[in-house]
Parts: sequence; C-alpha cells; structure tokens
Amino acid sequence: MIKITGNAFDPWKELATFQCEMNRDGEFGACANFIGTMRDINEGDSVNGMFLEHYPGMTEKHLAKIVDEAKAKWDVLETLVIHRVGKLLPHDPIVLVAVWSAHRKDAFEASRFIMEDLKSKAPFWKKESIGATEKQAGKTRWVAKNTGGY
Amino acid sequence: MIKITGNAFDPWKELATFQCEMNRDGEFGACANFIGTMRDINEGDSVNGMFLEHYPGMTEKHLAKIVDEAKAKWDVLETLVIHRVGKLLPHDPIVLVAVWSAHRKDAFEASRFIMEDLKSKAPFWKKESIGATEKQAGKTRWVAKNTGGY
Amino acid sequence: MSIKVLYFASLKEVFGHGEERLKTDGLNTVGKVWRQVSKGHDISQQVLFSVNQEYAEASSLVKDGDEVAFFPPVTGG
Amino acid sequence: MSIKVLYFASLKEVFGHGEERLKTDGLNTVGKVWRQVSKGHDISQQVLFSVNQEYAEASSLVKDGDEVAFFPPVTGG
Repeated sequence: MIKITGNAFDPWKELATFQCEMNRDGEFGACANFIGTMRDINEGDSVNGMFLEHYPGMTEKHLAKIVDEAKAKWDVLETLVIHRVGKLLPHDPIVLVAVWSAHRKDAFEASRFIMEDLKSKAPFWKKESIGATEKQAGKTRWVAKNTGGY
Repeated sequence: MIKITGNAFDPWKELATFQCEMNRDGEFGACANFIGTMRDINEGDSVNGMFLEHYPGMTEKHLAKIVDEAKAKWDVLETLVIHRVGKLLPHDPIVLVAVWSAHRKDAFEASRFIMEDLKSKAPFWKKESIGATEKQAGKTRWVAKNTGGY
Repeated sequence: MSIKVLYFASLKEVFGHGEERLKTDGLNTVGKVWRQVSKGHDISQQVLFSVNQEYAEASSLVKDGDEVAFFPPVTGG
Repeated sequence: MSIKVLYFASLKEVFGHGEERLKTDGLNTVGKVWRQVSKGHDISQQVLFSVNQEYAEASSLVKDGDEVAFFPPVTGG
C-alpha cells in the first residue's frame, strides 16, 4: 500500500494496523522497516518547521514503480509506504517504508532499496523554516539535495 | 536496551514506548528496525509450536557485545533488542532489533549488523514441534542451523 | 500544438507560478522547451525533467497535449 | 581443580543433563575437556565451545572454577 498524507501519522499504529489487515500471519517471518523523522536541526541551524511539496500524480506513480521493482528483485509478501506532505513540525514522522517477507534477507534489502530510491528519485521537495521558533526568524530555505544512503 | 523475555511481546508497542521514553525527539532522523516472527511452516513441514532455549548470562553478555560493536562502527543514538525465550506459538514475534540515528545509513547498517550477528552467534536454540496441531504429531526437532542473511 | 508545463519547489518560485500552457511550435524536445521557458531567468541549480509524469532527458520528444515538468533535485524521505 | 560444565539444546538431551561439575586434573584445554566428557556419546553434529560465557577454541585454557559450555550451532532470531 502507498499513502501520501497531509496529516501527521503514528508509524507504529500504521504498522500494527496494516500488518493485522494484510492477514498473512504465519507466512511472514521477517518485517524490516524504516521511519524517517523530522529533526530540529539541519546543517548546523535550528529548524522549527518544514513544508513538503510533491508532484501529485507523478509521486504516486513513481513510488508504485519502486515497489514493483523491489517485488521483482526480492521475495516480498507485502509492502507499506507512507509519506507525509504539507506542513510538518520537528519530531513528525516524514516517511515509513516497511517490507514483509518469509526470510530476513529479502525484507532487509528490499526496504533499503525502496528507501534509497525514494530519497534519490521520488518527487518530493523540502523547504525548511530556520530558527529556534517560527516567529524568531521567518527565514526559509529549500533543502538543496539529499545525501546518499549507501 | 536489551531484553530477554519469556512472555509474548507486541513489537509496535515496545517500539512506541521505548522511543517515547528514550526522550531524544528532534535528535534522531532515522529508525531502522527488524522483527522476526514465527512462521507456521519450516522446511516444508507444518509447525505448531516452538521452544526457544538460551544460555542465561552468556546470551545477555553476547548481545551487549554486539550492540557495543555496532555503536563503535556507526553513529548510533539508541538501540533496542528484544528476544523471546521459552514456549512460542506460530505468529509470535521472536526478535526485535531497532536502531535510532541521526541519518539513515547508520540505522540501516547497524540494525542489520546486530541482527546478523545475533542470528549467527547469540546463544539461542530453537526446537520445533512438527505437525499442523500439537496433538497430531508430538514430533519435535532441533533446528539444525540458521541460514545466512547477507 | 500546445503542452502543459509544471514547475515545482524553488523553480515554482523563480517562475512565479506552478503551471502554464505553452504553444510549442518548433519545440519538439524537452531541452528546447526548457531553453524557451528559462530564457531571462537566472537559474543556477540543476534542473530535472519529466514528460507525462516520468523522468525524461533533454532529448526526449514532446507531443501535443503532453505534461512537461521542471524541478530541482528531489529531497523527500 | 574443578570446573562447571554446561550443555545446551540437543547436547543437553544427548548428555541427559544440562550441568555437571568435573574434576579436571590434566584437562587444561577446552578440547581435552570435550574429549573426556564426549567419550561414549555418539555426537555427529558441530559443537561450539565457551569458557566463562565467551566463545572459545579447542585450544583455549581452562582453570579452576571456570564455567565451560558445549552447544550446537545457534539458531535464534
């Protein structure tokens, strides 16, 4: 399942609910998942908020393509990808990628693959609001580029 | 934190509680975690239960050593390792490994490292109860060897 | 012929709008469309292209009714 | 001198007990202890050794009061 959401989400509740509803108990022996969370500091500056823009249509299509590629490469039973858009506050979860499989190698590698492809190619853009509080500065900046993850 | 427990545990609740109590909101940008769950089939046979033996003392010491090694190799903020022992039923979570870090590379690599070392070296042994139900067969067997995960 | 052109993130701010329709007579590749629209704008950063919501190259062909988008390197996740 | 010897999993079943105390006169390495205790048992599988709760080799030294353990390949996680 792929979800783009403008609302704050609780990764652990999403995982619990999805795993229950996917109804594959006994089949999966492994779940590897990753949660990316907004920090309150970036490149040495305090960050008090963030705006996450995306390309409606292309973002969903691209995420579906990443997941299909992962399923072609590894023995994957189920995947869950959630990405936040819109206005975020520090500590908010930004992204969740989870993969269920029979054995751990597939879950580990597929989850990391999806996450790295998402970071390097899925059309999302972050604009940070700099300063310890929103009132203090009002300065914003687009994040220039994601760092590599391998 | 390292926990060896004879009781069933809910991985998502453990993660939610630990993340809240570790109190490092804003510092961590990444959490990678892995959950190993008991399947109801192994090597082509139905499995209706499992007994997990360990070496009290050495198991805890070895897990602490793995975590220390991971912390020496990667920039890790917090780790949580939970391993079930005693009598298990299919669908029960067996193991949870979670790593929090500022950036995703550290969390991905450290969590997999801890998990692989745990699988290949931590003193735990699984004895499976074969057959679709416990009454049906009563046949048990020790799992011979873990498969490699890299 | 006419195409839909989209700009995202910092490029949307540079252009002052996120979407426009463009007459594309003679503009049969993404690279030519980009040279046309970017004229007079000071764009120092790397720009990525897509056609109909898939990544494209400067040499990718553009046809009537296509959706062409320009955006900076992505920073999600 | 005397040591504590532990057996786990399938080895515990082979030996019929998980723990014993052993007089170790002349048994100054883990390998010698293993040859002594395994005499008369049919053990076809790989056996791992530990001394004082750390992995050890057959050549590792054993001293008075040590805890020596023998167990099959681990299968946790």
